[in-house]
Amino acid sequence: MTNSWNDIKNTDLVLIMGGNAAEAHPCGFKWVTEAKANNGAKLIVVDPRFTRSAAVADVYAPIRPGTDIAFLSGVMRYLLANGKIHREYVKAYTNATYLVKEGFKFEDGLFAGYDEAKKSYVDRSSWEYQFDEQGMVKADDTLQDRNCVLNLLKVHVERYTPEMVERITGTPKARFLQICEMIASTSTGERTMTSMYALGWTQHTTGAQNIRSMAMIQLLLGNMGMPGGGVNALRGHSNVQGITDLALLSTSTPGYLVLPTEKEATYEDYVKSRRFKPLRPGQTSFWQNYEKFFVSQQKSLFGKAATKENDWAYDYLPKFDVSYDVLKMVDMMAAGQMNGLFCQGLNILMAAPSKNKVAAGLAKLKWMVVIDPLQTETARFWENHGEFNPVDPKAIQTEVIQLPASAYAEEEGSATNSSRVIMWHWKAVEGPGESKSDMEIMSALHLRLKALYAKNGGAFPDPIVNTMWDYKSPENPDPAEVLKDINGYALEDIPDPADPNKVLLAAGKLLPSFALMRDDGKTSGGMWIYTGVYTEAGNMSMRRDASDPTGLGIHPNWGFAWPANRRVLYNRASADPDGKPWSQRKKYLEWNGQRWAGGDVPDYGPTVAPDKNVGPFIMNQEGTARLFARGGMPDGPFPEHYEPMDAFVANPLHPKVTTNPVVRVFAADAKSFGTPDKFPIVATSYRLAEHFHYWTKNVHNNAVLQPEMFVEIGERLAKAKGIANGDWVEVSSQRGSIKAKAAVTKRIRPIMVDGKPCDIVGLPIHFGFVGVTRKSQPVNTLTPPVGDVSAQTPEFKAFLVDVKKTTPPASQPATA
Amino acid sequence: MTVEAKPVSRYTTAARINHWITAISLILLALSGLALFHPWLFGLTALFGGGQLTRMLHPWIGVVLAVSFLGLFLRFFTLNFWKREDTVWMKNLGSVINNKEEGLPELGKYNAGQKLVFWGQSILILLLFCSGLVLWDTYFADATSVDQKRLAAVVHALCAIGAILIWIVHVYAAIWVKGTLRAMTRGSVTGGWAWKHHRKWFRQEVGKP
Amino acid sequence: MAVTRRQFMKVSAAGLAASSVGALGFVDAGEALAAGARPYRLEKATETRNACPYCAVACGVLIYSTADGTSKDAKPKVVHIEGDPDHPVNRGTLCPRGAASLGYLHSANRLQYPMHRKPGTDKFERVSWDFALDRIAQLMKEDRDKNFIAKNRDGVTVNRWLSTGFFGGSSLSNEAGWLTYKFVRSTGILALEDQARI
Amino acid sequence: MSVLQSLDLRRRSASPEPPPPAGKAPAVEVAKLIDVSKCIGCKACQAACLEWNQLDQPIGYTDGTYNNPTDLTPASFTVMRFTEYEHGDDFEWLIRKDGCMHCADPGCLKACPAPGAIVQYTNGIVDFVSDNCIGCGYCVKGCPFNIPRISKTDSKAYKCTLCSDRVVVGQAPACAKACPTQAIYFGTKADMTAHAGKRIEDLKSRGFQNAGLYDPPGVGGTHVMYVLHHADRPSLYAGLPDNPRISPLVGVWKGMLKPISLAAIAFAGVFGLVHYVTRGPNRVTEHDEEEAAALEKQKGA
Repeated sequence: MTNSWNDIKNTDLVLIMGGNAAEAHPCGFKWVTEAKANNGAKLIVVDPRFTRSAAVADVYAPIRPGTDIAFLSGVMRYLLANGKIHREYVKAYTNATYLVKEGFKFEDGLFAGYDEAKKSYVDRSSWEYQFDEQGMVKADDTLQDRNCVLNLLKVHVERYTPEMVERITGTPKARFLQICEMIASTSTGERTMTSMYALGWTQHTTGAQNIRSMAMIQLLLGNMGMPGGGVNALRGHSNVQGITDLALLSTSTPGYLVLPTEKEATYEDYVKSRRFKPLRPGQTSFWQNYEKFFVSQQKSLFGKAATKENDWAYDYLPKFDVSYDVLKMVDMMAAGQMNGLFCQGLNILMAAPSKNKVAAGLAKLKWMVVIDPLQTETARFWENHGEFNPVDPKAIQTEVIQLPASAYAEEEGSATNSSRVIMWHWKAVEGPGESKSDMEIMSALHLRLKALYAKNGGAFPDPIVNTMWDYKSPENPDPAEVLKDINGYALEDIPDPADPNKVLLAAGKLLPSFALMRDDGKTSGGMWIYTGVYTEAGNMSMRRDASDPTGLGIHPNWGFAWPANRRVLYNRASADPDGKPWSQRKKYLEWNGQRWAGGDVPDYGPTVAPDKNVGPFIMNQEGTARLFARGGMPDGPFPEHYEPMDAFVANPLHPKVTTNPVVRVFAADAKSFGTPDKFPIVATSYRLAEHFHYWTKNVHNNAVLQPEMFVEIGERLAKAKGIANGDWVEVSSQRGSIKAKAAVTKRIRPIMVDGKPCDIVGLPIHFGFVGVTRKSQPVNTLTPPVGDVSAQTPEFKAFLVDVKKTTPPASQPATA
Repeated sequence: MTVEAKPVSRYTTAARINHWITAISLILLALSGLALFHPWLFGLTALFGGGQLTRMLHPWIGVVLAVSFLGLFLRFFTLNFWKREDTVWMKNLGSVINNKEEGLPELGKYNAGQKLVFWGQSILILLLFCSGLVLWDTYFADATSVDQKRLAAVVHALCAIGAILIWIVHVYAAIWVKGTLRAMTRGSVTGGWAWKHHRKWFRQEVGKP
Repeated sequence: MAVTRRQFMKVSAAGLAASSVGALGFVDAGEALAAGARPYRLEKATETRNACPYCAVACGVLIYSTADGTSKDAKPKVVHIEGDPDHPVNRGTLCPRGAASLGYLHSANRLQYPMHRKPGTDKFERVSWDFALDRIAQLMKEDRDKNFIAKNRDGVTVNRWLSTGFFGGSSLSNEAGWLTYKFVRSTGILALEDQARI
Repeated sequence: MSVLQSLDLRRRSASPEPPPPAGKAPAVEVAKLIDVSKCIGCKACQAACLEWNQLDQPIGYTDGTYNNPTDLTPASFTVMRFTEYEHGDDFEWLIRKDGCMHCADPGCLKACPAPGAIVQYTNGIVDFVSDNCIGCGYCVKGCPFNIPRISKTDSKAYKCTLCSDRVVVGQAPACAKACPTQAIYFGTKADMTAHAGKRIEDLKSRGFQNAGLYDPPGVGGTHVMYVLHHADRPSLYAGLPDNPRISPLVGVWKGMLKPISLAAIAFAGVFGLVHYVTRGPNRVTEHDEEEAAALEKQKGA
């Protein structure tokens, strides 16, 4: 979230699209109801299904799964065509005026530089600004140049007329225009719109571009950095934010640093492309500090073994050739290229697409370790559960070790919520039986492996034996001590750069801010963005002062928000270039002559005066936000509508390039995609309010509230297929088939797509063959093994299926 | 010394057992039913071991009554058909009540009052049984709608009161008309009693071998 | 942090704070209990502040635990979980998952002991922690020593281990996450993922 | 002690009216306000209710709707009822939390024959006291909202208690506390009515011209009230009664029938007594015996 849960109460308009906040995040959705009840806000819900969020919406629009970019590009076209953009904001705070290289073009569904053979934009050189002699970006403040970003954008979205939007998305034109008008009403500084999305946007081959589209709309409207504005990702797991920050991700290191690639043979290779010099005069370009963050992290990881001489133990880090993300891992397992696997609280058999492929992969492993508080399908993938998991245990040679982990109530520590607020939780009781905390388990494994390597040697033992684990009790470290390790220390006295005789921070002290991090080995810090969470003043994540002096829902002394306890990102943009709030109604930060004043920590130099013309988007080299993404996205600097891999129609915009041209399809999966002649129905998967992923199917009362798998089918389709409510139906895709009970509903409304009726079915993801709910074949049996081109998030939200009436599963009675 | 007639057999042992089962269950039903009918009488549940047991036992006793009464009904219904003399008897009911029985027609085994008791209880017990089933939630809660149950409750209560009133008449008559009770205890009545109250029947009985 | 039991009456509605509901106030529980038909069942419970384990709203929860019986060494047990009314995001509210989260802690499907499934068998067998941990360390070392890639085809030092993967949890604490990162990355595993993408 | 937290009795089933508590301020009535227009049907209230009351509701099956459990049960004091309401091009998903309404004039209490099995506190809460319940199911017949359920295991009636145990110590009912969107409010009835007014104003401004408060006068008002977008048609919401009142049959049954019946029985008894005293027993005379003997002789001869 760029803003926070509480901040939603400040909004005037909520757009829930690509998510279902009421259902997946009811307590966060509270702030939508607050905005509605106390701020007169309106709620728009755009979703293939009339969801529980839609139940309390002012306006609902149906949409075909996987067509959000078409809808959002249509909104951009509407805003640009009708002059409904926040012109001053757009000019000052985005790259709208910047000139793009002449060679940039978009034709027949492809941007410049596409390599057909490699299925990739190998040459992205034209996706770049024009630079002057000083290396600064050229701009046209009059917005007349046809190559300026705003004009290129206008041309790009021109094709997304309301008629075209209706043709692609199935959203009735009148409803679409009504929504455009409502969105346009927030293009003044007086009113803001907030966008709430989740997996409904990310789980597509165009996932990242879905979100970019919304970010662009919010920039055009001037809603970024504003109270009640922003683009707000509603994250899933309780600490998925923290774990993402901590980079349990194949190509990252903590704090949004990146692992080196094998093209970066030396440390110098690695850092030279990450010095991020400003591209406009006087800009902050905060990533210039990259090296400080990286070196401090290496000191936390490897301690004294990381020295200037060995390039801060650069070679201790693995270098990647390709991304070893979830989909790649599953593909490798299925190809027999993996021997061992750990599943720590992640039920991969349910969570990755194409369950049959995952199961085949698990069966090819030599060993698997499952660390979990609960029984999972993954741990028991080898167990025969009749029709629900028809396997022969004798044929599966995988050795499986299950380690019992304790749960949240049985351990203490911090977690980071979707608003980026780090909060401490305290232990209530001991875990059951012999369960141990994840910290204890990780410590035990590390220390045993370390001892083996120390004693017997082996392949490159250095990083293992040198990993810092000097906690007071290494077998079971105190969480507070580990949080301090993440926060970072001054390893030596840190001199004041302005006065070498002055010491800013004495050796051994906790760092109060990442501003003190150094690239000379004088500081440690596992993750720079969390620095400040544990200072000499104490553990900030334990703070429980709920006061909110401004009434804007900032709660500055509750926990600690990264970075630097900032609650709304880009908040400098809430004031105009002169430092005055865009409107008194939306006052958040203002320049008081000496400094930036307000209830939040400025996302900006706190004493940098407005006349310095420093842009509010300080992480970017330009200081402005990017309507044009430069080379940052693999599938183009502007979003473009591509059909899901299971394409229901040929792309109406460019039938020759129907699906995303840079999508990664593994050789083994070439035949894994369905076509509408065999699978004429569009399916989407989703979550229910009553369940959380694959956990709560183990919880009695949640099973009471939703006991059994079903498939939501619109009345038109049900009638055509002779399916009545409660009938058993078989849902099949190119990847496999499952059985589910029919839930015939008016909430999936018939739509027309490119001149043909489009039926949609919805499948909840929660049910499996382990748990106290009724057994079911996992829904991911049906989903395609392909991911977003940017983030490799699987395309769970749009795929093709067929449904037909069938008999109940053998071991399940037809009715109660 | 007056000459006394031999006692006349009025009820077989089986009939008497049948009657007394019916009588006892009816009394128990009345007590338990009234206990649940009016809060003043809730204390009667103590006789049955408390409210829960009262609630549980009442319908089962009802089943006993229904079966038992069916026995009585089959035994006696042919004797309870209405006759012309019953109409005459009814017209002289005032005299009957005033113990002035001169000039009444000779009667068979039952007089009109007894017949009315018989048919009244037959109808009411049938209604009580049916409405009781509707109210017997332990087994039949889902068989009927709440509105049907409400109607059944009213019918059950009304019929029960009717049955209790008839029962009072029945019992009082047995107390009032001396010599009656022994028909149900010893199974026989005196000849005089038979002569006085059911002369036609007496004539038939005397004529038997 | 266990704090003493405290009674509150925050309906938690920001808009309703000024109404008399907020003034319901505290009450002498003893008196109330004497009068009440139903005893308030958290009277002797210990309250611990925690966060709901499920989604990233991270609602504050109050975990009520109590020792069974009066024995001093009886193991405390969680008896109830409710929203933390002081928490600025959830204000004491919980969704159906959070409200029922006691059932997660007490689920019959909680793992209690290390278990081992030998290849080709159809059951898990209970093993000791020492057996399990040693076995895992041994399996890791065998595979790593055999398949570790120190240099790629171009001779660049890459120091990676690709034949073992690690799916990390996304409901771990940050501290557990950092230890996981340290443990996994130090081995050279590149295939390290969590729930963020899926 | 706050007056809201009073558990003084106003009424007790099958019992005379208790006297007003001496020396105490008049009770303030509480109410739960369910704002249907804010309800997202997430069932947090159901979960919180199951948890707080430690109910053991068995796991069922899906019936192809979101209604689970499909009905109230002895172990589910509240359920969400989902209605798909299509009108013209528009569609609404009406979601109503069903459960005890805590009527000011409770039909269950009126019907209950067991003294003290159902009580009404002065704050308006209608509560079932299991110890006194005999499981007769009369409350089911008395209730105009079809709420109480009889347990098959212990044959006692169960329904929402409005968390009287929480209210008495100053806490909101579990459902109200949990409700993520504050579609469930709890407070004094006066405050809840006033708050409903504001909500109705907001709904009218959003085009729901018939928005209104459901506090049906037929049962004397309720201590659980609804804000409805279509207050002109409560029955749209999964059959919420348009004009609930205690069934006239129950009125007859639990009203005049009781005194009339007892009077009739008493009258019959008294009549018999008077008759016996004034008219005396009907005895067989010696003459009758002689006649009988004569006849016997004649026949026997």
